[in-house]
Amino acid sequence: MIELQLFPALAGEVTTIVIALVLGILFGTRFQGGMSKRMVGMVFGLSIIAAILFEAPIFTWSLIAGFINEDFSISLAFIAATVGIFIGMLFRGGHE
Amino acid sequence: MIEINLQLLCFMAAALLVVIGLGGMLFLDNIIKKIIAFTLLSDGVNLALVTLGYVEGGIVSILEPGTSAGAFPENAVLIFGPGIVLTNIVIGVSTTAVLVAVTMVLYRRYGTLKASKVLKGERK
Amino acid sequence: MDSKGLKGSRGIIAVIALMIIFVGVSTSLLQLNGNVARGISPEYNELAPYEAPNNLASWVYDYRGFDTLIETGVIYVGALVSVLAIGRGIVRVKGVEGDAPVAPSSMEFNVSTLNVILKYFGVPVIILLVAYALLVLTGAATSGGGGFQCGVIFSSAYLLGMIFYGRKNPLNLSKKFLIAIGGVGWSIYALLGLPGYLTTGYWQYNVGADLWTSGVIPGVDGMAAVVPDILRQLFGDPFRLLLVMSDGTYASTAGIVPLINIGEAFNVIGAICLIFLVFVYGWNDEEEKSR
Amino acid sequence: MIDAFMIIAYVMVVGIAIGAVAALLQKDLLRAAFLSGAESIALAFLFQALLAPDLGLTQAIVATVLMPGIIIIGIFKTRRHEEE
Repeated sequence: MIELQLFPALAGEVTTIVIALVLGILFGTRFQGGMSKRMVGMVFGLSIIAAILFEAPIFTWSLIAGFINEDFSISLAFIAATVGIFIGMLFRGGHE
Repeated sequence: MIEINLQLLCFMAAALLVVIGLGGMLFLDNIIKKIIAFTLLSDGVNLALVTLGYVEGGIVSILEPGTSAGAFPENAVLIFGPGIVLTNIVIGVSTTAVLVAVTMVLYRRYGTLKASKVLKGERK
Repeated sequence: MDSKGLKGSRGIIAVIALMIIFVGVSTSLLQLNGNVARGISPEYNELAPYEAPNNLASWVYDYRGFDTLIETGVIYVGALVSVLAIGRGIVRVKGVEGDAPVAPSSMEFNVSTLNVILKYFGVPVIILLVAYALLVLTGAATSGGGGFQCGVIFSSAYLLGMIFYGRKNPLNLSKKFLIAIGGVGWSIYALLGLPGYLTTGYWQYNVGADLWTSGVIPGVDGMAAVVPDILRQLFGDPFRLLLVMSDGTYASTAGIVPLINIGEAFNVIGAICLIFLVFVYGWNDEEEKSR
Repeated sequence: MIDAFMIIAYVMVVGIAIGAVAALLQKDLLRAAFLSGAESIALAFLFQALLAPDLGLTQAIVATVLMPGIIIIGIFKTRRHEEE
């Protein structure tokens, strides 16, 4: 049986999340136009649903990669990318 | 009677696509339709290349957790075809874009999409 | 050939010729059915997963790294030729001097006829598509995906925004940004070959997999790590993976393959988005300033 | 015995053939572009069935958005219907 592991945090899993966040900020600065707070909340909720749908990359079995259970996983890179896009929009001043 | 498996079927589909595309490129007059026929032909070639690597009862060539690493090399599909097709699909987009751009310029100059009129060289 | 010329006997001849071609092509393809020798493929399949679990990624970017670098140049040539063909005001060709240069009529999609729901749900869809592209990019070495796919998804998001909102595209990519991102991607991809060349003499040798962390591949005696220990302790193993298989746990590292994927994605984004920008808006500096 | 998977594959191959021929026989070029996209979706399914999921992903997106997009922009800038 495969055991879920939390530590040691493998570098390969954190790296994908960081890369998604950085690239999200890069492309988020390109978005123009304002978004209301309700819209931001809706997009964030949709992104969590989508992250459950797409699942984590399949190679690891740790919580950092998003495996909560053996049959249930969230792709944290997707959520990190969405958060990065919102941060990038804040840089541009598009958040109203 | 040959038993038809997936590989045989896909080879037939590839041959069909190649021939349809070739016929469209040769016998149709409209330039946009020639471009569509060109994409069909390249689709057929892609399909033939991917079908070459198919292994009956094989597995996807991604190592998944929980499987056996020892059985992977024998069962995984041949990867050389898909590797080339992956670049071919994306490059196909840009070649199609070039063809459409040239078509727009030809239309500005000759006012028609008919290849027969363009070849005669009648200005608008 | 005119399509009216195909009526009658010439049409029958054409159909017969196509059928002969079909028989020839299909018989030559059907001979390949089940007869392809696996050849060297099992060898690759045995070694490739320890580099990156996705076999395709390690084949395209590691074994064929230099070829793929040259092939991506084709995308750039496509973008360049599109720009030259549509915005012909830039380069004057001598033979076509008599023509007025093609005036790029900017195409504005009619926004007011769009459905209201479609118009307000466009922004979330575009944001989620961009996030999905980044997911595909980061998961490239370990599951399906890669730089090509990321670029294609991103440019489809750009086209979607262009169709929904016209000039008020929420994903506002200017010409300068596109050219810059394409150049950055190209140089990332090309310059990642340099460390491998300096240490081993082969361009685009996968430094990270072999020299940075040696001895991670079980059964294969790695050579001594060239990189000093201080660097490794500072940066760690950024792309080290743990493969949990049914017959044990292996460590593998993708090396520079994920970085090459990022460069490739930038490359494709720059080229294909540039093509769409030129197709829809033309190539005019005055329009760019007024934006 | 023919299983359900092979039946779907047959349907997809027939769909490819019909879509390709119908796309080339249309008078309306816009419809031809959409039909060629539909043909490529069936092709993406075949890629998936041939154990190449990466290609299926790429082909699906290229076929649904990018290829028809380029051709439709070309049609908007030239003319929609085929002239006689």
